[in-house]
Amino acid sequence: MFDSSHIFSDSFAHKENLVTGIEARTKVAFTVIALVINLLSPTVYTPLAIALFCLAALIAIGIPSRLLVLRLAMPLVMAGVVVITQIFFYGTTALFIIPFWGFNLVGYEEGLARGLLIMSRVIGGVSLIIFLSMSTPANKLLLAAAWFRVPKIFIELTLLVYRYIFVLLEEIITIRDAQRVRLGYYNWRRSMRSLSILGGSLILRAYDRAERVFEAMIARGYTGTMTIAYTEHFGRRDFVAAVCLSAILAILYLIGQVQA
Amino acid sequence: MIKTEALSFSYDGCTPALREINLELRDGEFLALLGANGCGKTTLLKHLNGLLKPSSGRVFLNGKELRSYKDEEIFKQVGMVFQDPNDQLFGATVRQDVAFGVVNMGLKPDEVARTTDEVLQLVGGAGLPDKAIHTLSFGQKRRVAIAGVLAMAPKTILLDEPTSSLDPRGVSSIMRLLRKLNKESGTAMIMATHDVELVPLFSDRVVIMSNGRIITEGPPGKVFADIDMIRKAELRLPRLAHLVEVLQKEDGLPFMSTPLTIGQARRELLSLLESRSYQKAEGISSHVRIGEPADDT
Amino acid sequence: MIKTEALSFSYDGCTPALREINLELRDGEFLALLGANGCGKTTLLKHLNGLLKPSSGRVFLNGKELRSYKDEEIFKQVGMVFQDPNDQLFGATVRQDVAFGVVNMGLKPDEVARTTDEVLQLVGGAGLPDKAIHTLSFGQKRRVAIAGVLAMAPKTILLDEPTSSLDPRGVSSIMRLLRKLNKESGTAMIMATHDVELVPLFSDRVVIMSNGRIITEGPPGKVFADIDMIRKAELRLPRLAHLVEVLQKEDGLPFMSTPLTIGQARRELLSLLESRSYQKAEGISSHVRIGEPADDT
Amino acid sequence: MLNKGAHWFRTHIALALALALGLLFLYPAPVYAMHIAEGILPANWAAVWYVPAILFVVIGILIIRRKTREVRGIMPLLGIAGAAIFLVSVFPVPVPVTGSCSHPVGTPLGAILVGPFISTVLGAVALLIQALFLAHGGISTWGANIVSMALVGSFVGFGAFVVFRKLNATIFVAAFAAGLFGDWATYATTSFELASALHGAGSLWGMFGAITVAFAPTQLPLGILEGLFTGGVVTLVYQRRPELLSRIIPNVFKPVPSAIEGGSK
Ligand SMILES: Nc1ncnc2c1ncn2[C@@H]1O[C@H](COP(=O)(O)OP(=O)(O)OP(=O)(O)O)[C@@H](O)[C@H]1O
Ligand SMILES: Nc1ncnc2c1ncn2[C@@H]1O[C@H](COP(=O)(O)OP(=O)(O)OP(=O)(O)O)[C@@H](O)[C@H]1O
Ligand SMILES: [Mg+2]
Ligand SMILES: [Mg+2]
Repeated sequence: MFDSSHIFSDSFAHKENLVTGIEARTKVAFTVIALVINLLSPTVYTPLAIALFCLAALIAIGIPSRLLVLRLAMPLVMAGVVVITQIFFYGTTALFIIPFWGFNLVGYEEGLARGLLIMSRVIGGVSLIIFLSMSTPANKLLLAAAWFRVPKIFIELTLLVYRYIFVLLEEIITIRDAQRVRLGYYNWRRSMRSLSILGGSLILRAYDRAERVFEAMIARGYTGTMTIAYTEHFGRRDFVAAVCLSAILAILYLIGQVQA
Repeated sequence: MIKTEALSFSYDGCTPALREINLELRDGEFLALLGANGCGKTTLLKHLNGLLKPSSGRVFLNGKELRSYKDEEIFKQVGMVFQDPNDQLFGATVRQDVAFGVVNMGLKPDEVARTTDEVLQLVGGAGLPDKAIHTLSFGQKRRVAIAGVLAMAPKTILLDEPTSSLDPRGVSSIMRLLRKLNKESGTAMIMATHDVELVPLFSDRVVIMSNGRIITEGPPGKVFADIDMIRKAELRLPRLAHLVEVLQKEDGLPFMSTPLTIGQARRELLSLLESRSYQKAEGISSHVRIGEPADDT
Repeated sequence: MIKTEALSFSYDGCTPALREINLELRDGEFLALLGANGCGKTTLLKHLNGLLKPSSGRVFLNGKELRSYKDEEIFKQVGMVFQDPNDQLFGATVRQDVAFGVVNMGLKPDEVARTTDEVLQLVGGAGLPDKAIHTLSFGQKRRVAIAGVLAMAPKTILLDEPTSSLDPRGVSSIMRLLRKLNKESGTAMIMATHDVELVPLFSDRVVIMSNGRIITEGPPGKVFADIDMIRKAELRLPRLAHLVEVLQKEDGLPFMSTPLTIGQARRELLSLLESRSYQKAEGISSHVRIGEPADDT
Repeated sequence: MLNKGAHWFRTHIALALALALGLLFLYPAPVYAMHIAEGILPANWAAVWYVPAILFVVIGILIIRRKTREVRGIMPLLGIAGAAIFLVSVFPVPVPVTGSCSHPVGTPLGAILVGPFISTVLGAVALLIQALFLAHGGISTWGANIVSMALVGSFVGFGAFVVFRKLNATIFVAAFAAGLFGDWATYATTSFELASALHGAGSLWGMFGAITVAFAPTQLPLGILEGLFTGGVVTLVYQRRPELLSRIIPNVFKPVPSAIEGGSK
């Protein structure tokens, strides 16, 4: 995990292209509204249309499809569990029956339909989130959230957390490697011991570093809170983009209604 | 101008990290702080901008005691570049980080933007502003850290080992940047370092610490002439000085002074050769140019 | 013996950090790895003990492919000292930390204790065993980190910038320790470093990397003679070599070779002086001793 | 209702077990089973879980705001602590039998280090970053995830730690209990959240049971691992720098000073 987690989704957001060029607040608003539409959709068509739109856009700006699959895989495993529970536990119209150790397992039609709907919502929802996070740098995303009146302290905290994840990650990787070359992960018992040491060192380091960071901050005039302001300008181009995205939202919404 | 008077300090109340330090940093001066690991360099620097408070003794900034200033007033005048750029860079992007100090000083957004771009240009990071900090290389991080301090336009900058872990090219470009700032804008610098090869080239004055005390100070040429003192402080001579010392001691060759830079060494050697080789003396002496070391670091 | 064959690697699957590296580390050799920040030194070292797996190409340990070994077998033969000793020291006390690897190798408690004391003695840390890690100075931490690796008695040690942030005395004592191990126990060493002054003194062979590639390799004297190559790799010449280069180019003085150590420089200069000054020639030449640099680092 | 659920559960237990075993082998190596993915909860349930989540996060934020006035260095400290909690929650902990890896919740540990309310906020931050940039969890399910992982994990873990310390348990045992119960409580809450939203016309408790059993093979041992991990980390921090712990919970660390052998200070 550690070795691949440097592929935070937003590492792609620093390139310049059509999608990353859309102003952050617009994209945040679009994503949130689309998430609601996705969740309220009575049919599988809206979620699938959303997924199609997002994934197509991401592939168009050159995101490796392997990564998209990777991001979708984990939620889909969970959705799979849910689908199975729905098939067997929900509904009245029997679809199929499997004899199983003296029991009859009954799969229901309504359950299958509901399972598929949930599955499609997962695909649609996850696509939307990666659409947002792969095309918007974390920093812009959070400043946009600040503009939407998310508490400043929360934003400030998240920015700091985001920054120091990378610093600590580097330290963890080195400490873990240092343990490995001295056979710290030779068997399970030693692994647990080495892991505890690693976690403990991480905490101690975090404290020490926090002290030094604080010194560096007050040396540059820090008085207790950071000034967070969204400075980006909302130009004509952004207005056009916002109108287009609104139209897309309306279409996505209508797809669900018409089919129902 | 920063001055300390009988400054002492201990972290835990018993083992002293600084003992009776009397130091003066004049306006526009470039001062190098040398000493073994753990001799107290970082601790001293942190006293000069009030990050640590003396256990006894006093620190003056422009003739007034440091503790009578408000924090902001100090940090506007005295900037500090920390040893590990990862400690210092806490913004999400380069632009945000460099702007941090300026924003805190209360400048308007467009002024902030202008200053930010200017200093990034200055440190050679013009292409960086929108990069996330964690995607920078070590050398780039160092430059951004310096830019963040420069943006606040302090009259004095404290530098804690600004060249450690950098490659030679990186060292030389950072040092040239610092010297330029020092000469052109008259920014006073005090730089803690382990690099004895570098110091003579850049500093007006050298201070050597050992065990929490200042054991000697003066212009580089004078300080490095006292070999015993240098050894005592767990340091070594710059290579060229060492060579000349060996030639003097072992081979009895007469040198006028201990050379620290390549330019000085060259002059010394040429004049030695000249005095020895009568028949070619004139041909060579016309070549002798006295100047700064060229691409020396 | 470690060997790589067309080793390539990239962290994220697109930008390569290593490109087609062919390198051989012979038994008992002391090899220096030079290059700018981010050229791939650390990445290469981590491939030599299997911490990273090549994207393409192969690594051999004693003629057998590295990936056919079990982890334990590799790490018993190939030790690694990391750049930052703080990363490497995770025990609560020095003794506990040094014992970490040995305990994992399954030695009995009394053997562990004996080995621990022995290696601590060796690195000059005989008085340290019961100290808590966080009370050590930087130089002491470095020694303990090396002790922890030595305790496992590897035949090869990979060193990632073992001297950065150390004071000159610390640098010289660590380097002397390493050389002693190399000569006496025949431990092969490969050392990534930025310190061009140090390398020539200790290494049998120098490898220079740039941008993920090996651009040149050979004995120090030969490698540092190619000035353009050195500049291209963002490095610089050692001071003494630089002086001689300036004297050669600017003043047309005839030197036989580019000196890297003080001993070599001294010989060169003396023979130059000898050839020039006819009347005193004999007096000087009797002084010329050819030898290792004395207290040179 | 409960009776009916129990009956239903008995008749379906074979199925549930089969499912669970099947899934165990289907899991990709690192398991994030406890993050409820985007889109799984229907809109009304997603909204319901937001209520307690927002409540506790806001209280946490108010506490932090008050502290920023007293201790100016608290923000960088919390920022870095948050990063540490984030990373702890993606630590690959080896699971003995299956040979695969799983991940601790991390919030019980966080609660011991910074207190339960602040730990809830840090957990919320970590969950947001995971949801956005790693697609673990989601935005509409953020509230539910905050409740199960950040809130319940923090408070149950913290409670267990305090109770066990009051009972004169060693630091290791108390922290082990914190990790164990915090983890299991998180897992139970997640199962409940899933069941309540998905049971439809069927029995809530039946669905709860089925989901619990489905995830039990990985989650039960994982609780023990989390306990061991939390115990190890807290013990180590306590040995090396006891003052860091007593800063947060002054009294809990006093009663049994000799419980841990060989502190270095
Ligand atoms: N936070 C601290 N708590 C206790 N002691 C400390 C602390 N920081 C430093 N010391 C001690 O104070 C002394 C001076 O440390 P300082 O960091 O100033 O040395 P330094 O000259 O900067 O060394 P280096 O070259 O390794 O950076 C050392 O003996 C060190 O162990
Ligand atoms: N964990 C990582 N993930 C992604 N890229 C990395 C990682 N580590 C290093 N790199 C990149 O790989 C290249 C080689 O890095 P490496 O650390 O090997 O350089 P180095 O020669 O050791 O530099 P230095 O002298 O600064 O230690 C660099 O461009 C670096 O940015
Ligand atoms: Mg220091
Ligand atoms: Mg490196």
